[in-house]
Amino acid sequence: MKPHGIAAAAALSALVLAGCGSSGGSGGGGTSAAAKKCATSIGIEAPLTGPVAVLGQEQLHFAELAMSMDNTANKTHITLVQGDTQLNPQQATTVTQQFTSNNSITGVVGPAGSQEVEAVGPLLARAGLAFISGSATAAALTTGTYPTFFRVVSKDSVQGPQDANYIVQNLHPKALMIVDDQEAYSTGLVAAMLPIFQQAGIKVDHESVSQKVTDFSSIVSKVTPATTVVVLPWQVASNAQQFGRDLAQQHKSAVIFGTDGLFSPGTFTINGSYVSSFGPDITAIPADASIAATAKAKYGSFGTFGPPVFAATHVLDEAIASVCKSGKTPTRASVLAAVKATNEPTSILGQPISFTSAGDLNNGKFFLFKIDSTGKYNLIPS
Amino acid sequence: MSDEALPPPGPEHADLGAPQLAGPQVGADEWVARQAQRHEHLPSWLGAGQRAAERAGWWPRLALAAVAGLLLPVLGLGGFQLQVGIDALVIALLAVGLNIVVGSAGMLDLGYVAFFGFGAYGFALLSSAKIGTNGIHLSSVLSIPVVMIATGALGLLVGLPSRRLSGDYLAIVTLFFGEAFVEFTNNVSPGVLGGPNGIVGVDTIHAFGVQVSSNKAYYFLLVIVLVVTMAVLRLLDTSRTGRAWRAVREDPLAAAAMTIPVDRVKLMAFAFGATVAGLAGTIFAAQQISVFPTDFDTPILIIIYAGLILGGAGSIAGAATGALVVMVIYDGLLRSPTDSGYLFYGLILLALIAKLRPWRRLALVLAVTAALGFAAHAIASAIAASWVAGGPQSTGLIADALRDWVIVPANPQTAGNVGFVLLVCLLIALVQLKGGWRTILLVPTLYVASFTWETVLSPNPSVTRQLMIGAILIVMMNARPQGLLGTRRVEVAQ
Amino acid sequence: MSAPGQPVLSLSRLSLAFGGLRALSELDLTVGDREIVSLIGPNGAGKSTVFNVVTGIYEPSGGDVRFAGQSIAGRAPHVIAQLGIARTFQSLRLFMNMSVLENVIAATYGHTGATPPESVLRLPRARREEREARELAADVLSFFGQRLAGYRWDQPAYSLSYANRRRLEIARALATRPTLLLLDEPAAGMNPAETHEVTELIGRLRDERKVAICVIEHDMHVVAGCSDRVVALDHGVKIAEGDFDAVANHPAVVEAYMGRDPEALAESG
Amino acid sequence: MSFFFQELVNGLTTGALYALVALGFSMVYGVLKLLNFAHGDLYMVGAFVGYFVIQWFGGPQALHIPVPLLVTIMFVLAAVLVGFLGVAIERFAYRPLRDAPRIAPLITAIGISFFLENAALLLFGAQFRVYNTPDFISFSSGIQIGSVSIDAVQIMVLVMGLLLMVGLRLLVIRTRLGKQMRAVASDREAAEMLGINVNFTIAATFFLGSALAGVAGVMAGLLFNQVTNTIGFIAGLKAFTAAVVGGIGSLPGAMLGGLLIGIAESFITGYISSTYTNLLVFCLLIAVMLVRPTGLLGRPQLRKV
Repeated sequence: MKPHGIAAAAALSALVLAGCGSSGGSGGGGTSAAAKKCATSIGIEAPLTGPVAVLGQEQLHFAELAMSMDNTANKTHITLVQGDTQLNPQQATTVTQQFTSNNSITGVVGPAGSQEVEAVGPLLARAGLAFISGSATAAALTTGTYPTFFRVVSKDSVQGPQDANYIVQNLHPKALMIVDDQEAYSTGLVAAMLPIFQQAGIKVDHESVSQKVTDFSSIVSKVTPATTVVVLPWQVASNAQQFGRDLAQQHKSAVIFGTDGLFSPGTFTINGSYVSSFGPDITAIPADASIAATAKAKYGSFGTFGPPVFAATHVLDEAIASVCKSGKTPTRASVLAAVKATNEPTSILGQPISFTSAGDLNNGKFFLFKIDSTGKYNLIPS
Repeated sequence: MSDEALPPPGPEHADLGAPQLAGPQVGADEWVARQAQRHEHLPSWLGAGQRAAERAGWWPRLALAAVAGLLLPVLGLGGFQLQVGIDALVIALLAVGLNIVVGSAGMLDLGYVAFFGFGAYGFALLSSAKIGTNGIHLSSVLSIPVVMIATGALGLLVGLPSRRLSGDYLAIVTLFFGEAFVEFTNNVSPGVLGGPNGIVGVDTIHAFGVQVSSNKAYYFLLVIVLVVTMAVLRLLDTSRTGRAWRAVREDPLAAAAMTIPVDRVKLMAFAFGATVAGLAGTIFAAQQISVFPTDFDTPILIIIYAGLILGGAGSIAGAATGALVVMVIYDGLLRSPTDSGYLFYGLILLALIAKLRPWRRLALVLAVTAALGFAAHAIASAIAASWVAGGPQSTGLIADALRDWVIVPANPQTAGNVGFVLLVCLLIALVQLKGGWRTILLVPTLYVASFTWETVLSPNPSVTRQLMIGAILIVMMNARPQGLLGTRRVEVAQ
Repeated sequence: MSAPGQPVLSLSRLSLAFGGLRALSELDLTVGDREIVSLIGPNGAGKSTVFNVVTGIYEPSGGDVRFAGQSIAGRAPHVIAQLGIARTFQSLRLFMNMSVLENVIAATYGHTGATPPESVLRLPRARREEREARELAADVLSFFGQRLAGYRWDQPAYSLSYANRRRLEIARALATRPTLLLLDEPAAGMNPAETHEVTELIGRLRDERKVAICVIEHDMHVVAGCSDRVVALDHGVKIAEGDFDAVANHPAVVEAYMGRDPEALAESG
Repeated sequence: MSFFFQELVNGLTTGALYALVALGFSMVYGVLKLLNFAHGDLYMVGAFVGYFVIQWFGGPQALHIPVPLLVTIMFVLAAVLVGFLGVAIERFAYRPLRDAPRIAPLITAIGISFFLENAALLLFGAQFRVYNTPDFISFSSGIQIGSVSIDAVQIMVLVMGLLLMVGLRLLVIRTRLGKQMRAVASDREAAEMLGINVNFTIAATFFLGSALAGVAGVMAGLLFNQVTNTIGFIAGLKAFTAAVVGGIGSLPGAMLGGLLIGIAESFITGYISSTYTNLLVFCLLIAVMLVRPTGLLGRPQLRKV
């Protein structure tokens, strides 16, 4: 009892101590010094822990990668501030408050999820902070509601129909199964695809399974012989791999058609599957080879969530650098303006990057791959 | 559950929680003596404070806390801190509500967060464009009470099983209910509930043309709501209703034999708890101007329970304090690497001061640790520069202090991982060992701790955040199982 | 002697069966107004079961329980308690973590009616009831003299000694304003002096609190000392009834204790 | 009809896995009355151990030891390591709380769960580690009845699940340790007075329970091919559910509960819709609990007065 009382008291006073620390801790970063050294910070909002940490960590790694490369290239001193959202809007709100009240932060990468963007959009708009997402694809986000929002990926309302039409025209299924993973990203795509399938008179079996579930045998059993295509608009590639394994194990011949998240050479390797991705296979782009190599060496295998965030971070880096070059100190306003004016002739995504007034990526390309028996991703020329 | 299950009578038994007294003691005198002694084991200033607080009675204390809370923003609490404050206050409100069911009536309700969600969704539906052509934007003076009553009714419904189920069986059923709620909002009628996209564009709290929109406003609102709720619940707790709740917690069968309608009393507890959660939900939805299924998933429930039990289930003040502490640590300090650095080293130091006596030994340990550090650093740098190329990862004062002390290799990740595992093993060993060995082992442990922090923990703030909160929960529960402000209880297996 | 006036409690052909086991069969028993009836019998004779049926914990499988003229068989325990039957438990069942005072006041729930809003706003009715409850508590606690004196009121029940826990249970039972008091082994775990005290206490309860009392007790001194009438049970059947000496010497009773299982007596000392 | 049987097989397999996790959970509960929410994370650790064993012996494509041997090593190593981890946790975090209010260890367990989950994230990273079971246990090694296919791993899970349950039951009923466990479970103080080493017994229980979690983790790895630091949470939840629905503390109950949940899930998915699987399963289980308030095989709490 005796020490315990004290221990508790100790803990509490430690809080106070830390609290005092906080006042000095945050907000510093000195914009005064920035003029000379071009020192400022970028915040990243991603699910760094929790059920989809696999996405968040990959995004973080590529952001760090882009930042270090750009810092050396542009002689800037930009630092990255982590904000863990666990793909949860409430946490995203808290993180966003942390960023907006930290004066040294002049731009934000993320958040990852569309529902998070909806939660934090107003806050960032009020703070005049530019934020660029590498994975929020809901169509509703770029209707002008969030003036400081940008994304380096296309929206569901473009990708969905495009994929659906390809399936209808090239794979001619009589019946197909489409499985969403109960996340905003997935349900959005499904909503965009369904009408087209129904129009084409295809019998659609719409299933839905939580991202956390890894047992698909009972859904796979529902794949009828007539069902020749299974559409998986998922975020977790290894889940799709397991789905494919279950198909094989139950001797089902249906072809998997996946979207962005499934693009993951080495993880998703089901022979004959299709993957439509907003990111290219950066390992196949000569210009990106070095990046890919570095990433692989530093963080191991990666999927399709890293490169877009790399691009997003790069856009912010360049914006800040340009502000510095013009002799001004990077402020939120100036960075925002510079991001709006972004015009990258080329990028890690294998296409030029510039934004519409609503913040969408101009003529965002899609890349469709077919996986062969060796697990290699072959680009299907569109 | 016959006689041997009962705790043995007073003199032998009353030492639960309180320290053993030297010399023979009997009956009441012993109890009285122990009450007096409760203060003596605290440092004088703390003891004095505690005595003063106890003399003051509950409402001056509450009022004082309220004033302090209201003053904080004036003293320049803003932006992020304000947001953390709001989150913390919401959780505190929930913890206080949960305390009715868990603390007073002694039922394990693992579906509580669903009432929070129900309140939030209820408010969102009543104050957004979701229902009807252009929505019903009901005035908050109406919508909030309506939602609260509805949530209370739901509480009654969910409480019904408590008439047949008890203990962990009730817990699991309520847990199912909570999970079912998330599944429901996520999958059922996306047209209205929005599925994973939730409901956006919720009105802020508005009545008679007055809009509560700024975070400061919500902070003040929440402080007031929390304090009022606590006062109300305190008054209720000291009334016949509160006594009935506790009687049912202690022994339902005896309670029934003493004219207490057990089932009705349990249902009341559920209803009151739910109502408070509903209230919290409305404010949450209005402040976030949006609601999503993930806002009401298990992690929130865990935080609420952590707060309640850390503070001391059964004590209203405890519930609120615990929730505030947990949230300030988890949502505030641990989010910033700098602050969590201060927290990390601060906690270690204070734990040492608290646990390590006499002072000579403490000084010795610190000195030896310091020496060890500088020596190790010198040797390492002598062997190869790359071994110390990294430099401390944490920022601010700490970094400067530790520059020539802690070894940080050029590529810290792997070394850090090893250090981390080693640290955990050392800590477990520390618990096992006794006396002198423990003191000796303390030195390397301290150094490894610092090493691990500087190499891997500090550079991965978001992972470290989760690790730290986990560790803090474990340590705090071990230090004070009855919670910060809770009183130790005897538990009779019924 | 016989019960003055019409009986407070009367069990007629009361039966209770757990599956195959017949815990009580065809039991007739009456407790007259302000009468003290003792239930004796070897362990497992069904004495506590009688209490549990009367207080509504078990529902009888046959027969009837009439209290103050109305049938209470199958009523909920708290209703029966409100009608005026209070009890103590063989295995003490206090509200261990509540203070002595709270233990007693909690038992006034059934006779108070302040709704939560009233209590929170401390409206007149709530205030009045609280005041009355405190007075009642002080009254019933004072019944035990120094044993449960004021300075003990704020101690948690678990800090009390066995004897005091038994006293507190009786005090708590009295706070329900009973007309019939069921005491289940009030002297268990007490030393001779305390046991003697209990014997007097039971008498005083009847005289000063004006209640009828039915007491289960193994200690024959207590039984002899306080009973107007003694009823002996064995295997759920009434085997003897009358004043103490008659019952104590009744062959069936002797056989019940001695004959079959000698250790029964040893246990029941 | 074959569809029915296919779904049945799926359900049984998943159920058997749930049951395995639930067994350990229920065991610990039986002795300590402790809801060990960290149980699922022990399962996660077990799965990682299995993964690293595969890597150690050359990875799924290029194994340089026979598969049966590999699998055995995986199970044994996982069981032992996780078992000791469990013992350490008990000593470190739970023992000091033995006489604390029952709800205090709950928070400690949650703290441990946080800690393990994120320690794994720190040490092993977030990306999914893939077993690639089919590369060394081919589907053809399974059985094919009509259009119903049961692969080797599924069979193994079912069989081992049963064996372990029977084994445990025997251990609890027959062996000395089992007797001590039951003694401690029914009344710790009394057991101590009878000279039973309570600490040892509890430690042993934790070892067995955690070892089971470790084995279940390897199973999951073989069955679902992938491991990450977050698989523990769901598993823990299912274990808790299965254990309580089956009648907490009862080993056959845990088994039954696990199978029930597994089959319910697969049939609801198969015949109604995967969208509502969880929702309906929860409703079903609530119904079960209302009908049998102490679980399927749980002894009704007798209320002696």
